Amino acid sequence: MSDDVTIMIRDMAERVFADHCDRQVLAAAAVGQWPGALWDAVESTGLTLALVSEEGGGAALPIAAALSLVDLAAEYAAPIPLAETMIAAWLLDRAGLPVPAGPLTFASFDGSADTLVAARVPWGRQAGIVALVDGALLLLDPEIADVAPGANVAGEPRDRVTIDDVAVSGVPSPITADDMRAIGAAIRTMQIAGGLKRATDMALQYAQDRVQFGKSLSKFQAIQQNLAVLATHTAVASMAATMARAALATGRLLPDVAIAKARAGEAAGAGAAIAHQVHGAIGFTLEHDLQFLTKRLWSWRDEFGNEAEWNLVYGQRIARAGADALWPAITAGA
Amino acid sequence: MSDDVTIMIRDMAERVFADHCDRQVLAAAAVGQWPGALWDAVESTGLTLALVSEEGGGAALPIAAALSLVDLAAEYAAPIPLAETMIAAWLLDRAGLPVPAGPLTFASFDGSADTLVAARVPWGRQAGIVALVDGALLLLDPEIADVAPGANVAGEPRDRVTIDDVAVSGVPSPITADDMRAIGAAIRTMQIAGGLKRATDMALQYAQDRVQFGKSLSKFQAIQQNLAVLATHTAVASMAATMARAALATGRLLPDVAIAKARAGEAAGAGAAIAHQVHGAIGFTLEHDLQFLTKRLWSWRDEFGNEAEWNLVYGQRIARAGADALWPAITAGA
Amino acid sequence: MVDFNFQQVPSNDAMETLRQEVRDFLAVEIGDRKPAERALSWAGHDAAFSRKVGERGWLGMTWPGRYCGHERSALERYVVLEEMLTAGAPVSAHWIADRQSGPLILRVGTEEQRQRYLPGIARGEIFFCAGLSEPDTGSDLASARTRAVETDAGWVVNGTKIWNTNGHRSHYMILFCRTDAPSSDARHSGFSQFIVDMSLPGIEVRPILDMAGEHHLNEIHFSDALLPKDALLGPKGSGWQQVISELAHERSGPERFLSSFPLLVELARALGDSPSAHAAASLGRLAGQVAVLRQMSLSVAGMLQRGEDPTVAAAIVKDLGAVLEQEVIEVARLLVATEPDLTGQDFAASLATTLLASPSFSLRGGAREILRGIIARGLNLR
Amino acid sequence: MVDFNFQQVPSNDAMETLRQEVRDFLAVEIGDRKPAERALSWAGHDAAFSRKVGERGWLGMTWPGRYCGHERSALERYVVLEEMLTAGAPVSAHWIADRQSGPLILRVGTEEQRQRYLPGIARGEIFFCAGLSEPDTGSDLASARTRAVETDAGWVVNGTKIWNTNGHRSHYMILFCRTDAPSSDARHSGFSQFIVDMSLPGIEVRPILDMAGEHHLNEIHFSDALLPKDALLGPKGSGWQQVISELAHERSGPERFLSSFPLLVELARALGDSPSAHAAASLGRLAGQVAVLRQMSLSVAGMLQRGEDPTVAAAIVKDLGAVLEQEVIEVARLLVATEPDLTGQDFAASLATTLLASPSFSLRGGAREILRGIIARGLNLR
Repeated sequence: MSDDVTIMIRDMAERVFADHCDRQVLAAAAVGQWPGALWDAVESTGLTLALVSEEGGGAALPIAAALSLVDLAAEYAAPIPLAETMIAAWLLDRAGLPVPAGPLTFASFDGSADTLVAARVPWGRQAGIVALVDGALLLLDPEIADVAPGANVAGEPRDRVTIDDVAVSGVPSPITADDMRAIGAAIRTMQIAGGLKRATDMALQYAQDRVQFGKSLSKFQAIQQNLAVLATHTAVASMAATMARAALATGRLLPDVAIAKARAGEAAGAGAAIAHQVHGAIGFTLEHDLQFLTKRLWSWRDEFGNEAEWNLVYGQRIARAGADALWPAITAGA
Repeated sequence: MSDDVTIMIRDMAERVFADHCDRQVLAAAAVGQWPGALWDAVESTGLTLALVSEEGGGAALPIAAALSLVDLAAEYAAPIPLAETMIAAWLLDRAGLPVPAGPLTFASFDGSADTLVAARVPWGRQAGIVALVDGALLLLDPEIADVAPGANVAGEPRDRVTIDDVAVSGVPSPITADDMRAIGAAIRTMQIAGGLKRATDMALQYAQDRVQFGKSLSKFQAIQQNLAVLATHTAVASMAATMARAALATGRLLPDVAIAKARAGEAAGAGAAIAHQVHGAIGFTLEHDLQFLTKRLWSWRDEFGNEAEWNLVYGQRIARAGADALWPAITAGA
Repeated sequence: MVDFNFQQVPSNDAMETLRQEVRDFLAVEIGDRKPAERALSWAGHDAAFSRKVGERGWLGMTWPGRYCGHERSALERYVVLEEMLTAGAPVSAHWIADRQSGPLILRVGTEEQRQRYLPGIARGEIFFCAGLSEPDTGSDLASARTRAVETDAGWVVNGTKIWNTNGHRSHYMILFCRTDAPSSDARHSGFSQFIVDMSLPGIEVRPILDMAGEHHLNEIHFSDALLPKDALLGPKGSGWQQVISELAHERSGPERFLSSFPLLVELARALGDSPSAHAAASLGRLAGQVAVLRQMSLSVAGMLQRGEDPTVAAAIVKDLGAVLEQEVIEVARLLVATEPDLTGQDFAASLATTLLASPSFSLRGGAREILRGIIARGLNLR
Repeated sequence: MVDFNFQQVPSNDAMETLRQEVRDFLAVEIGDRKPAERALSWAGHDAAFSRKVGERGWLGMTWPGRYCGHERSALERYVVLEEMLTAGAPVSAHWIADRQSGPLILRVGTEEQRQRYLPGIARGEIFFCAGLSEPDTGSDLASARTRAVETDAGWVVNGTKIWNTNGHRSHYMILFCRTDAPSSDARHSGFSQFIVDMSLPGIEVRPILDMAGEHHLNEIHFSDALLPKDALLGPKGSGWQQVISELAHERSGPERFLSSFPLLVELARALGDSPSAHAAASLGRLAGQVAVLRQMSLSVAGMLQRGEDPTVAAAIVKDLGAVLEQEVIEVARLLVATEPDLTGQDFAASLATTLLASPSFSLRGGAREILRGIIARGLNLR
């Protein structure tokens, strides 16, 4: 049943992305323009509330099915906070808070008693911010937030948000700051899988279309071997995304999210490099679509923790458990 | 002039190695048999004393020329302590001590006041040991040394030597224990270069001779690309060996020996893996000569410090000097 | 379009109960094995151990009960395999029979052949080897020249096989050879396979020592060896198809990425419970690679269970696995500054054993270029 | 047999004095450049800077004095290049003229051409670009279709060049194009090169923005552009040989492994003077790779100085260099947990700039497979 739901919502979403994520929209978004038409189309499908309970006004879809949209949006490099909105709405709903319309994002705030800061908040300037402050969860009043715009190398907004501590109060949060970071890592893992899949498809297509020395690039053994390795990275990222989705669904985030983000992050860099190698000079230009994907891969692999951070988290767990617990830990997913 | 000397002594040595380093000799040595005929033939050329002064009975050859024999011996996997003997003789001579006939080796001893130990001494059981003990250099009396035999994975003797501290006395040493380790690292670097060169030659020959799917292996693009990478590793190791030789010649061991051993060590493992890949199953057998070389490469890269150790030595130097001194340090070789 | 469809395979109670049984069994049977022995991985040969595994019902696990199989799922079989491999159990004696020969006989053998061989395999009493490669074939199996000629008395075999594992201690061989000349348009035609009793006259087994000096491999010469008529396995001329589908199975198991797992365990032991951040992250990285690859490999087992073609997915697992197995060695040796030493302490000995086996990691199941060629074919590039 | 003959090139007083002069000059001229600007490496364009470099005598360094060259050695020139590159100096304006176009004119140009162009190049006043690739050529330059037809008035050029660097801010182009049909047995025949005044009518320069959004590249259209008779460079029909020998030179310089050196400096700065053991070892590893590769690259310069053919050795340096340039990024980003950010702090901005340039590292001077093919040819494999 869950598979049917997945296919249905993916079809629905894919039509919207295919209609709206053209080169012009992506190029404009990369220099800071909000893709309003795309957002409106996505929101009108109701998919942004897929994880929200029916009482909360949502579709209450199974997590694994709903989050399969995250990969898909990444395949189209959709420049909107779809994953962030789905997660933020889910957090609000689980905490018993109402879910507003419009784009949402989430962030954990840190700092002194006076001033709390969240760095590199995705779409902090456009989205309602579901904030974790001192163990409390709340939807931030935009009036009290000071937003300094920033961006990742793909031009996706990553803003610095500052608030006055005394001004906020929320409900006790069911999740911790560590959980929030792991949830962020999980969605970036899924995005990497989607981005790599599309970059691989593009490289395959290019190699088949492009003729050199009288034959298609794809007929050169060295290129075939490179493409096989690229596909292998994509397969790893895809498996990692599946693991990350399953971890969100069970609610037991570690260790699988740590494993998944680290593996996907490594695949992202290696895969992006091969995709560019296969494309040659054309892939290096602003007018080619490959750069929309590879810049995102280079950003996503570092956001919410790079490979070193998550490898360390997992490595310390298994070191503490001891050598003879290593294999049991792997089979238990613990 | 130095080039002429190099060519002359290499020719002389190569005849000896070619005559004596056959499969039987190498196989017997790998299970602990001393290749007496090979040793005698090498010693009779006088090359073991190449670095000893004329007053000391040696040939007083330039260091770079004399040590070019180290690579060459490694190409033939010559199972004798030629490099160790040359260096040990040179150490004795520089310290004003007489140089005995027969194989020599060198080791730095450590331990408590009562018992001093040197682990994994090359050919400790067969060779006279030039020992560094408490800042003093001496030729160890074999009567007072307790030798526990050991071996590296190529079957080259690496013995544990224990002595009674009070029983020894020597002359003040011109070199420290750190120097001795760096000298050892330098000769292993040269050996790696020679071993990789021969392994590469063997892979090239095999790829040209072996026919599959109706054509020579060397005509498959994927194999060509692998062989190109193998040759590249060999070129790096060869450059590293040249740097190590130059460092011994100037007497300024660091940082070049640290750089060279680390680079050669990395090339050794990567190169050995490709040589085996190209050879396929045949290279995995005891009756094929490739294993004489690859087992040595796997041993030599770890002896006298692996890549991690020497990278750390160099890295700490440049970190202490600061970012803006990085490039000046590289151009000054400092 | 790239779509390899690796699905996560959830575990179930049957699998986890079985897992615990295997662990308990191994604790008793090989609890005292040293790390260097465990590092031999599936090269460790112990006929008595194999019989005990058979007694427990862990051979021929998926086969029908009428052949003394145990009618369990491919995933339960997977559990047994991975537990054996990660513990470094000596599975070599029964390995080929259980993994390749038995399933092949079950699929294409006559009823009489099934009755004759499968029960013994499932009991861990009959061991098989394979006769595929020849001195001049390399990866090009279709150039094999060993030939079986049909006579009134039976099949007369002449030729030489090489890189045969365990021929000197196996009861039977599945022999791949020519029975007809290739047709002009298909050089893959004209091959057949036979079940060869290794005790027959005219079969000479000569040892090939591997670079560690161990005897696992052989060169096997057939000189007018006479096989009975009923030695033919499956229809005459179907040898190529049999081997190709067998190779796909051979590439899919957990043995394709777990060869150096015992060394990883020793690495964790050597690092202790509070390693440096770098050592911990390196350990986490390797263990994470194992964890993801295991999911992918389980997914392949799931495809087999559903009767899907796992060729490309299996090649991906194998290619990644060979890289990982190699990487474990390189990471381990730099984190623990110990020279590899066959007669040394646990870590040094485990490192040396794994290192000397390492060239075989990228050989077994196909050289790297071949595997990547299979993946490329799955991408419709060739 | 493998024998690449990389020899160590000892430094000398002239080189070290010169090195200090260059460092003093750069401290004054670009001392205040930010890390992100330095990370642009040889893509940084600054015509005023280039003129100052010319004034110092550091362009056309090896050329004869009669063309305003400075008659210095290839190794002294190497010193200037490596100092400029590691400091992240903006060398782009004069780069191609000094490295490719000038030496080519010196080698094959007429005396009049030499007199007309070389002094201006050496003064840092005349900038060149190159017209090689075409939309359909890729690595297969011999499929170029741009054509120059000889008429009484001169050469009439039609066609399109792509991936041209700096065409929009260069005075001249060295244009590679067809002047005759290929002979039936040699598709490399029938090409010639021309010196093209970029201000002539019929030449349209259209920008191509790179993925960082910067304008360095162009597509250039020739529509009946009329070149004077004396624009022909070297004998008609010798274009292919000219380009091939030029490409060998182009692969040999320190720009082939130093592109990400400015990021390595920022990495060292970010790590400080007492990094963790892992960070120190990683830094030492990268710096050691630079040090060895520099020796190899210097060795290639020595071959050039002695008039030897450096093709294979240069391909090795370039292949290793492209890997190293990429590796610096990957190591740096994991040691300093900072997201790449074009508008961020020094390290983050340097990382972002280098990252966005990184796909070009394995393009410039030949794709990886091509380089490895050249090495394979040097090994007599093809």
